[in-house]
Amino acid sequence: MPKEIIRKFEVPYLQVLDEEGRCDEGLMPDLTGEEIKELYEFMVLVRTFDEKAVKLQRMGRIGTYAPVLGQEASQIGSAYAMEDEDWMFPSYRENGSYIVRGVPMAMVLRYWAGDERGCQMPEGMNNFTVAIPVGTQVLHAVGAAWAFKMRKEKRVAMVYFGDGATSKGDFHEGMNFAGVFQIPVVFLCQNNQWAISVPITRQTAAETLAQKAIAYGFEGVRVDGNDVFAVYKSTLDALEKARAGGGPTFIECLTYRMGDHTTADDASRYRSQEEVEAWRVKDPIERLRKYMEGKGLWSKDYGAKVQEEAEERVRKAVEEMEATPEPEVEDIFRYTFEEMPQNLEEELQELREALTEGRK
Amino acid sequence: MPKEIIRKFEVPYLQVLDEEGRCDEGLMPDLTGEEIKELYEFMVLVRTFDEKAVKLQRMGRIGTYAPVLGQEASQIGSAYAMEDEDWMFPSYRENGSYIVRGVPMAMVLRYWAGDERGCQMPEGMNNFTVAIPVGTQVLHAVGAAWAFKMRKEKRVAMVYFGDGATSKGDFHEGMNFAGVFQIPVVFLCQNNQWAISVPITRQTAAETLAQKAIAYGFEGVRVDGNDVFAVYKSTLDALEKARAGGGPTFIECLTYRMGDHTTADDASRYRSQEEVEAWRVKDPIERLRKYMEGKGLWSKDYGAKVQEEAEERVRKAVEEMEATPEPEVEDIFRYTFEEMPQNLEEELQELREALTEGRK
Amino acid sequence: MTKINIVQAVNMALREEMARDKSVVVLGEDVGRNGGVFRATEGLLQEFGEERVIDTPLAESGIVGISIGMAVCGMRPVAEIQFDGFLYPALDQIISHAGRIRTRSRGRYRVPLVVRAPCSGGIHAPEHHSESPEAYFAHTPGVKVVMPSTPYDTKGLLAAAIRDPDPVIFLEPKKIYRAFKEEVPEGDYTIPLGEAKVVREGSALSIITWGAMVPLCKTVAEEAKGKGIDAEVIDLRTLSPLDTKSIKASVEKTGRAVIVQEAPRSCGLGAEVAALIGEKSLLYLKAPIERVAGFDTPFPLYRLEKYYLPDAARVMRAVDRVMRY
Amino acid sequence: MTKINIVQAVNMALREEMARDKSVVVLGEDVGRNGGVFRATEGLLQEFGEERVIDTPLAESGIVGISIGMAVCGMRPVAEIQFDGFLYPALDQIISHAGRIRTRSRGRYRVPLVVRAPCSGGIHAPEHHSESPEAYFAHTPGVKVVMPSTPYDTKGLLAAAIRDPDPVIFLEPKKIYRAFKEEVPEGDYTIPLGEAKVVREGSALSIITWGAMVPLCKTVAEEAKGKGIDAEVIDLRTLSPLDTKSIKASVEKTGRAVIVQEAPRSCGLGAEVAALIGEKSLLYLKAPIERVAGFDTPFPLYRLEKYYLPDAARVMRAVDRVMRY
Ligand SMILES: Cc1ncc(C[n+]2csc(CCOP(=O)(O)OP(=O)(O)O)c2C)c(N)n1
Ligand SMILES: Cc1ncc(C[n+]2csc(CCOP(=O)(O)OP(=O)(O)O)c2C)c(N)n1
Ligand SMILES: [Mg+2]
Ligand SMILES: [Mg+2]
Repeated sequence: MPKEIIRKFEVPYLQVLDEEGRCDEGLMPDLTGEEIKELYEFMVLVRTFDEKAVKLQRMGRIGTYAPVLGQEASQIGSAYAMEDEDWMFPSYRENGSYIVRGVPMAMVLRYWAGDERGCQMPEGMNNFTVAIPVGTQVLHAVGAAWAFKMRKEKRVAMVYFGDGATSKGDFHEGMNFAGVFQIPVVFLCQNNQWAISVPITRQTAAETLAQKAIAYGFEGVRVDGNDVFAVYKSTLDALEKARAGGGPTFIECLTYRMGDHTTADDASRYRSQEEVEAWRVKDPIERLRKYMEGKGLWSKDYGAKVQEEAEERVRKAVEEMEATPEPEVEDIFRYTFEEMPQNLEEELQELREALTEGRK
Repeated sequence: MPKEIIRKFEVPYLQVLDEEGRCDEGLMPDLTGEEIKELYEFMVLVRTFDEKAVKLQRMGRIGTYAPVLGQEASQIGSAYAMEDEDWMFPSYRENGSYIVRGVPMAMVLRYWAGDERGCQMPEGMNNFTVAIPVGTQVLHAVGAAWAFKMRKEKRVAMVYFGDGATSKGDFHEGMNFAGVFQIPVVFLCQNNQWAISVPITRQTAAETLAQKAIAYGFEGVRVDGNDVFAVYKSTLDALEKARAGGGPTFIECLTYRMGDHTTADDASRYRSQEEVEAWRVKDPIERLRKYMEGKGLWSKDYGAKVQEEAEERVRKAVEEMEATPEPEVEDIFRYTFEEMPQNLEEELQELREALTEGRK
Repeated sequence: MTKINIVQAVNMALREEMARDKSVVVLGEDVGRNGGVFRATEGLLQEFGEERVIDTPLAESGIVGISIGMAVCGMRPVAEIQFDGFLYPALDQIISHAGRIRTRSRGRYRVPLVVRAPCSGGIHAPEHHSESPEAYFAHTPGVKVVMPSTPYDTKGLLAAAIRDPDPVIFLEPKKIYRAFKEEVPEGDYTIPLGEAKVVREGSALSIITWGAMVPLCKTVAEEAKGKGIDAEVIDLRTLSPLDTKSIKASVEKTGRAVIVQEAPRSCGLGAEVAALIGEKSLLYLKAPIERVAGFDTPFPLYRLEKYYLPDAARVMRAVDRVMRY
Repeated sequence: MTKINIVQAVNMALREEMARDKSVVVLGEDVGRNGGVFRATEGLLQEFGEERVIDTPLAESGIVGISIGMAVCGMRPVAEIQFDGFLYPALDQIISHAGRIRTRSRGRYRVPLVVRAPCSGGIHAPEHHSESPEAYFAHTPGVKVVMPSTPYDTKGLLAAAIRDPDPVIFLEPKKIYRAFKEEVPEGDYTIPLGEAKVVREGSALSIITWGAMVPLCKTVAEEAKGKGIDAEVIDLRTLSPLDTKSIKASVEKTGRAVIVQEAPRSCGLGAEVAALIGEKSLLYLKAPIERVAGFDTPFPLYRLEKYYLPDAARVMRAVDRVMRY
């Protein structure tokens, strides 16, 4: 049936650094050699941390852990673009972003070791707690950013989530509010192509996630999520736009989850080794390394030193985590409300008595 | 920042009959003179019914009622395109679609008169119950259509909802499933531009609702919702596509709610009379009448007869509704489960005793 | 002092709290231009502007989830959910987040949020507009639940809820929104959350209730007086955490209890009250506790509504049974 | 007969019901290729194909709402919600629709739907993976609620739930998914919904419980025997509608009751059981009923989990108190 066309839309894609480490200088963001080295060092640190965390889980020293492996460029490039006064709202996988944002690694481990103190952010650090229920944090970020806008603060909220999260109602409701009220928020979607065992083709019939932004009347972009420069540049642009009153942006980082979903998962049950290998050559760290080598920013010695320092820092973090005294039983009750109501006093009292009866 | 464009999308618009009743014959759907007259007669009937229902509410003879006024073309054109074996999932405003689908007007009134028997569809009639919680019925339609697909039946489900519903998580989740699984469902959105007092510009930053389908990887179209031919044609195409295995379609009928949101609402509190008047000239019935007059399908006599018959049918429906015996107290309990459990037996027993004590 | 009704008391509390504290914002469907479908927010948009009185898109999980984010970042949002039945899409955000963020962050983040909604039946409304969902919230850790039954209490409790550092679900019995007026002072006062009120003193039995059932129970108590039964009536007001002390004191005085709730009986708040009495005051009981409640069925459309709602007859039967025992 | 555990019993029931009735379909996140995160649906995809074992997008309201539509149109969907804590986004569809469509349509439409989810704590899981949400459902009209505690019961109850003409929320205590095996016959049997089971007969007191607390209470009962206390243990199995008769019979025999639940105490199912006993069997009570329950706090991360969960010590203290009274 012939119809009039009343609207047209486009979905853009950004890659700066290709798989061989070749850079499109025209697209290259404004980064000094020192900054590029810092990005690299963060990526090595996060990967080292991540490997260690998986091992700690295998040894029973922490609980279930959700690895970053493969997504370092997406997490680090984006977090690196943020200002301290911006707020970050993570899912459960943003261990890398947390580290870039200054959260002590010992804290991150403490969280995965089943201790709420791992989410007791140091004062002045604007990182929200881990969100386990997929997509729910999208709304919190929109609300936070709205609060900044109301108070005319030049802050932005950035919210991380995965491809799976785009199927949730809360994602939709948050995106829609952000569009209507021009909220200063950046939606940072790491499309790692899997939601546990569900591939992206089973998650949505849309060919890109970026095009979802069209439904909400604002800008959506897809970037190479294994290209730290592209991620950094897109995020920085989006943050600046938001800070300048330009409203929200949706960024789809096309990347790949190289590890299992969590340490409780076995990805070999549902995806082929070939697929994983095809992504291994797109490794975000190796790509950056090649680029840096070409620019004289990387040498074997430097590489070895960075690795060594990372291991040392992670070792210390593990030590610190494990030296943390056990949480107190009272902590179960203490933080339910600002003031403990009578019924909680009684429940705590009963528990204390049961414990002193010495049966636990 | 220069970027590569990786996807392009377009939003089409369809109008067949303009505000003056002029028809683009190239776009005209395949309808006989008799069918066009039937469409007209339904529209007159629905408007007559609607006016009566509002009056009945004012007189306290039924409860809160949600008028169709202004949306006749959207409801009737779409429902008219359906086959009997297709299923319709309405919101609360589809009194017109119900009537086209053969639901006795007395039943529709009974529902609004606070009686569940108004939703006890006659056997063999594939119309679902009224859905009050906005957007929730979208999922039911997708599930129903999926059942048809599983059983390889050539049926389609069509779901009605408003512009406001597009903000709800359930709308999003339903659209997404429909895209992924290529479900034979038609999403019929009546964008009447208001969700109670909230205008469409406050509901979404998207310039059209049709573009929302892009997020789910399937076709979305906008049609002139006051043009019964355009609505009929788009719906028919979408139904046929679905029946042929082509998956879902989203149709935005651009129309206007001429009345109050419901009889409990006073629209003059939040919108201007000018806006309402600007839409009055786009009236769907008048437009069709002009067209028919030009084609020799309408005369004053015919018009008067149609009106008279409509009034008579509505009068009878009201009579029938009011002659319905009161529902029984037991009905509160009887339909909770197929078999009444002990606790409900006891509750009913206690109620019976309280009632026989004669205090009610 | 002016005499106002409950919905006006809501309005007054909102207005005064917004004037007192810039961080208070009101948001929800139709709360701005339209002043709310019950007019609870009438005039606020004109007084405080679009930035603080926000007509939102139609999305309850969104309204509450976004309010949580605002609250974490220093605002005091008062979200209106248009009707009780539309609280359900927001349950996930309330259960999974509002009630847990303080705990999850070990006190680093807090959620000073109020979610207001009209509740309960009695106004011949459509389906889903007559729900009494308080037990869902009372079973949810980390959120407080309030349901006032008088204009004076409404204002004081809503002001307290808005100032509370934790999330409060504030349910307003719509049937009595305009049922009566009483003197409500302008200006600052609060009624502490967590305190029940003895609305009628009596010695023969304790009728424990809340919301729209309070005036009903007062009527029944007056009627019972004619029969020589001196009933005490307690309005719980705060439904979570419960004022166990007041319940205990009353039942230990009277030795008999009738609990009246509009919500479905099974696992309702009345069950908790009955269980508490059984635990704390068993030896004082001279008769089994009676619960008068809504049925364990969906709330019917309005033709049958009057049979669903606890009424004077059903409450009196329970009173009689308890007294006769 | 083979000996199998609870998760295998779930699997067997699903397999047999799917083979028996073509209208049974299984859907949820990761139920297909991956066989479910607990392997409850393992092998079903291979056996019944992609059309009947469906990996869905990540959307719980969607999964349940769509299943409702399927059920209305003649299918018998068994939806898996991956964890207890992710039932909350589906509450609106369950409360507003699953439980009401039969009533709303005066019997014209029905919803033969099963929503399965692992529930409760004890496996050192992340936040939101240790919820005991049964009371939310037990307070919801029109839905049945089941929680088995043995492999044999699991199979029979799940088969009954799938064949039931009304919606059933089927909660599986994940802590005991693999805790023990017992003989479970292949082939057709069902256990009627609505019937509790006396899992240990006794005369001194009734311990009433369900789910993962059942084995714990049996252990405590054995321990109590050493002290000369002969405890009866009742596994409710169907949590709504409750088997009031069995509860009554037991308590009227023993005169004492301890109710053990993992969910937060306030407004939990234990409150309903206590209230019922108080109403039906007050004169038989020799001591106040004790409730041992989870606390009215969010479920803690795993370091503190063992303190949250009712354990033998806490149950025994309650038993001792009730016996000493
Ligand atoms: C609401 C909800 N449903 C289900 C789960 C269980 N679950 C945890 S992660 C996950 C997949 C998430 O996929 P995605 O959003 O792509 O993020 P990724 O894990 O790939 O980073 C699922 C199903 C959950 N945490 N929350
Ligand atoms: C989930 C939910 N929230 C709120 C309401 C109250 N309400 C009834 S209709 C309506 C507006 C709906 O607007 P729209 O979807 O555009 O449909 P229309 O009424 O214009 O046909 C609202 C807010 C509701 N019924 N359901
Ligand atoms: Mg993913
Ligand atoms: Mg509308």
